[in-house]
Amino acid sequence: MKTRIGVFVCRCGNNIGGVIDVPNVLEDVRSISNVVLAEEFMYACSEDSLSTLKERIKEHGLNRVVVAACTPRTHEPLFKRCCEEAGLNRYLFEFVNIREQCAWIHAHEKAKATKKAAGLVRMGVGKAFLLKPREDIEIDITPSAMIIGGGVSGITSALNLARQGFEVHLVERSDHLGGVASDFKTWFPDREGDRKLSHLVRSIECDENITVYLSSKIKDCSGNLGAFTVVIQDGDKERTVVVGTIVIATGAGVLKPHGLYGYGELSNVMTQMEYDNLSKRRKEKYKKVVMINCVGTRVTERPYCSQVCCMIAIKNAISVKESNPQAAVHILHRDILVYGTAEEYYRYAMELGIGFSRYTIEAPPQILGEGSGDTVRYYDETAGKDIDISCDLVVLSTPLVAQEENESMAKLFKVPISEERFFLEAHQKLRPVEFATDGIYICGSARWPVDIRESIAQGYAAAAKAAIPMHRGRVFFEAITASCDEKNCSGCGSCIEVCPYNAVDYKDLEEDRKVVEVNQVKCKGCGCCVSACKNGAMQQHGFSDYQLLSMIEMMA
Amino acid sequence: MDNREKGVERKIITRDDLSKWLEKIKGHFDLYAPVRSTVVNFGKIERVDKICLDFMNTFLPPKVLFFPQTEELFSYARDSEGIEVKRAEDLIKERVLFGIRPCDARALSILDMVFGGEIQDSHYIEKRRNTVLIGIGCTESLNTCFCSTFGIDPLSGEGTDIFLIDNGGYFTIKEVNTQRGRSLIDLGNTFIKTEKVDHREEAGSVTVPINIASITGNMEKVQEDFWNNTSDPCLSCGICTYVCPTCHCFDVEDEEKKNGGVRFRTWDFCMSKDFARMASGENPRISKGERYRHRYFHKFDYFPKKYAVVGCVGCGRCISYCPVNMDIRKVLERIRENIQK
Amino acid sequence: MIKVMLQKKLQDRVKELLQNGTVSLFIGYEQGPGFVYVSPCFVRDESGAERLVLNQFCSNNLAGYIHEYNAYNRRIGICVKGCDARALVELVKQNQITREDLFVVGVPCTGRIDISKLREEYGPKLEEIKGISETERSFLLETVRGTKEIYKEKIVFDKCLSCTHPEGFEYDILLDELKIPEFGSADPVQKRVEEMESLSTAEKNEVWCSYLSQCILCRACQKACYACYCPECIFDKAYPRWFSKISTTAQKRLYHLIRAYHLAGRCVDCGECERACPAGIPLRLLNKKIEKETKKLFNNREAGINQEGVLPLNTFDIDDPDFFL
Amino acid sequence: MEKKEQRVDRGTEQFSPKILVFACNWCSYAAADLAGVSRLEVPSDFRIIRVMCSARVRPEFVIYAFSRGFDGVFILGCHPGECHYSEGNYYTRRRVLLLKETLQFMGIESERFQLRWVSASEGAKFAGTMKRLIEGIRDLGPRNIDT
Repeated sequence: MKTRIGVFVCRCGNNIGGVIDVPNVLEDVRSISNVVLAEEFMYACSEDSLSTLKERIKEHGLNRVVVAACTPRTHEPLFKRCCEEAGLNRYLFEFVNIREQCAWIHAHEKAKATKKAAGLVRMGVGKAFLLKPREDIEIDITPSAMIIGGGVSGITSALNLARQGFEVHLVERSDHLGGVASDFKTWFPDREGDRKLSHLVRSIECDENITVYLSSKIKDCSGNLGAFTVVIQDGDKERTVVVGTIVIATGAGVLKPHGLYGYGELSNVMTQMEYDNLSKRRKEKYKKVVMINCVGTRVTERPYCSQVCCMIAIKNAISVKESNPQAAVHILHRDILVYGTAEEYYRYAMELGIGFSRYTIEAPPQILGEGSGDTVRYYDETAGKDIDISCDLVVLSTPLVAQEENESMAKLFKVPISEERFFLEAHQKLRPVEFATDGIYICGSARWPVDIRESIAQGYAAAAKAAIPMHRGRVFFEAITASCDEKNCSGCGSCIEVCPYNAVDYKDLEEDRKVVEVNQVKCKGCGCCVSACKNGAMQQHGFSDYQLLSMIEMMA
Repeated sequence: MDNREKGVERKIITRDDLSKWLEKIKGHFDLYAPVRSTVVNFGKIERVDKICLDFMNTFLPPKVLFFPQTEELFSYARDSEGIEVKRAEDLIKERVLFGIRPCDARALSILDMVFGGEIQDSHYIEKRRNTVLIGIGCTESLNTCFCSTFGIDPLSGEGTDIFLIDNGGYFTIKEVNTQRGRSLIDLGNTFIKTEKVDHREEAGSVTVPINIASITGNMEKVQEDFWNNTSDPCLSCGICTYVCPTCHCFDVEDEEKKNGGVRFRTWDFCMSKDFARMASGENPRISKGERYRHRYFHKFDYFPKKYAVVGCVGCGRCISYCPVNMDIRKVLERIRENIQK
Repeated sequence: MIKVMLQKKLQDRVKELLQNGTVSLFIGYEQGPGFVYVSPCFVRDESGAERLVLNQFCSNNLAGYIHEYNAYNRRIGICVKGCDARALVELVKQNQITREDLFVVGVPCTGRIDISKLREEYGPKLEEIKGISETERSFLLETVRGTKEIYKEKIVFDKCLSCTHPEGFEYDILLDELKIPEFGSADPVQKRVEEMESLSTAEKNEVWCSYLSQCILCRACQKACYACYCPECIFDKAYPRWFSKISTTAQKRLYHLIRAYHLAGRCVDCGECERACPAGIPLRLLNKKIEKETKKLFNNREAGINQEGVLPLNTFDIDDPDFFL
Repeated sequence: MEKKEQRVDRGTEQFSPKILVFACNWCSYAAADLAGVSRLEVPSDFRIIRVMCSARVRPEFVIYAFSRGFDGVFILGCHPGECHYSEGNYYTRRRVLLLKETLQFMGIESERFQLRWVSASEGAKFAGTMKRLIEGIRDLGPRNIDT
């Protein structure tokens, strides 16, 4: 059957269309043999474009489809499904990235961007021509989940999954559940705390679907969605469990601002968390409290806003003021970030008489005093002069920071982390609690500093996402595995040596010749073995030598 | 031994004058002559003093100049209107090939039958027509030479336009066979003298002929396993074919470029496993023995049947360059023995 | 005439091996087109054993034939010099043959004669040479014009000057004690590699272009190599077409680069590629360069020396050099 | 039959090299996307081929690309230890290093063939790296493909 390729170029409104001369690209593409149709869409991912696409496939008898639009990392599944709905095997679809990797990065040279886009589409066509139909690889899923981190987010996830009937393994490195939240006296915004947390912890302890591993760490993880093999280490003991999905809820740490504002040197300078913990254990009556926000954050080495500290400061300021209305409470800040309903509490704090003053990063406040701080001096921009506030307590609002273990965890689970060392989800908007790696999910402050409300919401979200494949009971993997052409295999065994998954092994042929065979379930499609094979007997589906060479050839 | 006749009147040119003559020729024609690098080969001459005169024979035969290893046949361009084909430009400027040996001159006449017979191969013919051949006789031979087997006289200029014989300090102009040759001689009039010289008329060492009379026409009688056993040491490389002055098989390949491409023909060799492989994957000559048999049949059976001439000229290149020292003479002898059995 | 005795010994042993069915094929050497030209010889029955010769001209590495004949023969007998045994070690390591399928006859070697060097030393009329014997330092060539003595190190192959044998390789028979010959000078190829390295990139390019201009893509270098055993070579594939016969410098460079790269860690430095090349291209240069780099960068040992170990590109070290990043 | 292609931009007189980039799906391809999302400016002289892991890039691709007249070939992969497939990039590192040396030995500047680690979050690093590497190729000038 003749190969009939249809090419569809998306304008993505002005995103692509504003830089790339789409008709020009189409004109160029039409001259390639086997391209029977080249069309443009305003938004290829819109509902009506997709139905047009389906019609075109049927109408023109297309047996290969190339869509040039955004990045395959987000939209490829959508178009693949669309092809499938039109009766075309999903593997006969090829995605070309002309938005992120062309229009957006080359917006400054439009003519060249157009030329490049045409070239990229050519490459896509070159590969599409050689695509072969495949079926997804099906794997059964173990109906159990592992939650790493026993904070609020992890507990929420664990409870939720357990209540859906899944076996849950909850691993916590400390000796108690609750995480950072257990340090707080009250939670924002309703300022209840303890009670709720102990309720959650009790629920965990009572749930027979949940096994809790305290003082434990993850030592090793292998496998994939459906069957991860995780080794849990508790002191000298090691336990291996097989789970279908994993939720990372390791939370964040709190910055201890040593060297800043006399922290660690002056006895009455502490962090918000330490104050919260202190006030939880005993009633302190401070009369003159100064809080300094943005300590160690929004600075060069930590440029992000931790998002929760302003609210914690306000919460604690209110609780000081409420327990002792005579107390003078001052919050020195750079900007106040209280989004959503928290704004109410900000107003309430002002009504209570809590002072809010802005300081600048160029002239940060100074704490004066020996042994303990008695005065905070800051430069007031409005007044245009230094102002002294006397104090008997200085509370520093420090940001949540990524856990030190994140780097080693990222390596263990093969998931990415951001420059700030927080875990990086698959897509901030489209796949917020998932990783690009199937079967591993993320929630809470491990992803980004969030307050308890969001931690809980994300805990639910991650649980819901993790439950989807487990409810289905089976998962389909993209069949981009490697396989060996027995006829050409020399049996040298290079592929066996390089395979990270032990997926390749010898197989005896009748004619007294040794060749190799790839276990399609174990193979994860990295292609290490393909590059090690000298004569190309080993090939990776969807990334074969022929396909990639054809792309190079189309570019040359 | 001394075979020189005393005092015969001959046209001669001294070594120094030869350079001057060639320099003059170079002014009118593209000049090709043997040049030495890692090996001696025919090359286009930019400087006459680069010409190598003390060579036995070149590594690659002169066929490279008429039937190059890679030759563009045509190029094509595709646009939305259709496909436009452009024939490769052929040699227009006339050229002179200096230093061809008698065996190679015979080989060219064999190639003429192939490319200029029933099917006229314009690429070859054009080049052939525009090339004047200056031959040099062999006063010495290599132990691999066996041209006399095929009735080739190492001191005869058959098939050349001009034929010289190297006499050490000077060259004798033994033959001027064509009008084109005469006009080249005219260019060198001032350098060519007629003198009474001691003239050498025979090769210094005569090449040893082998008896092939009973072979051609009887090849079919050779048993199959003879070929399998004889071909054992063969590595299936392409050396013997590529250095053979009469081998002329080629493959046609397209080099695709953006919206078009070029069609080339390239030398191919019958000892290659893929030589006879068809598009379907079927391969009639899958074993080395079958391929080896084909190679000998082509030269000593198909050729005589079709063109009434053996497709070998006894230049001995395939013997000298074979990495496993296979000897065509030895094989022919064994074939004869096998036929007689 | 120790050599003649060895030759006779070899013939007798091979006769025996074929007679009692130990091997069904024996690969050795026989006389080619002249005394100094030796061809590989395939002996299938006892009567053929008489064709076998053994002298200082027997230079081919016969291990290259094993993959081709392995499938059709129960057990192959093969005659190897110490250096060729390295190829056998590698073939076993690379799973191309099991040691039990081979019957290895080790033959002593005091350096093999490089015909092109001999031609320079002796002159072109090599057919005059009718016999050879040797002393400690020289080869004595018996010619029609009497005996001529030539120092060994002047005419042996470059590779012989730095002879290396595999460690602990078990021969089935040793015709005589295997000794590593010693010569006064070292293998010049190391120096040539260094000379090449010292050139600028443009100069290197120029040198290679001049070499490549002589290359006729006959691929004898590949066919002569013991390590070329893939059922279908990447260069022969029609789909995808990595390589075409179009003889441009670019194609030739691609061919030689890929060939050398595929040999990384597998080249036993038998020099067959260079010996086979009809155009006289110094191919060992490239192989040696790669061997040198794998040694320097990845601490890899030369191929074929020990029977354990993984190819350098099939493994890694977390602390591999990353200066180039 | 082989001519040096004129690839000089008439307007700016700047040489536009032909560069092939292999980027691994998990890190550097995502970084390229991020560079786009962040609207960073990158010179347009390269084309990316997405592979699942940098270890999928067989060295023969690089050699092939050079034989087809590319001026540069870059491979981008995950940082050591961060490979989605645990160890693919370690193999890549070895292969690249050896090939770089071999190319250099055969007269192809090893600077034309580069390996860099770019993680998914390093959009800016992607842009900066590409800019620098492409600049490097521009400085080297076009490759004469018939030599």
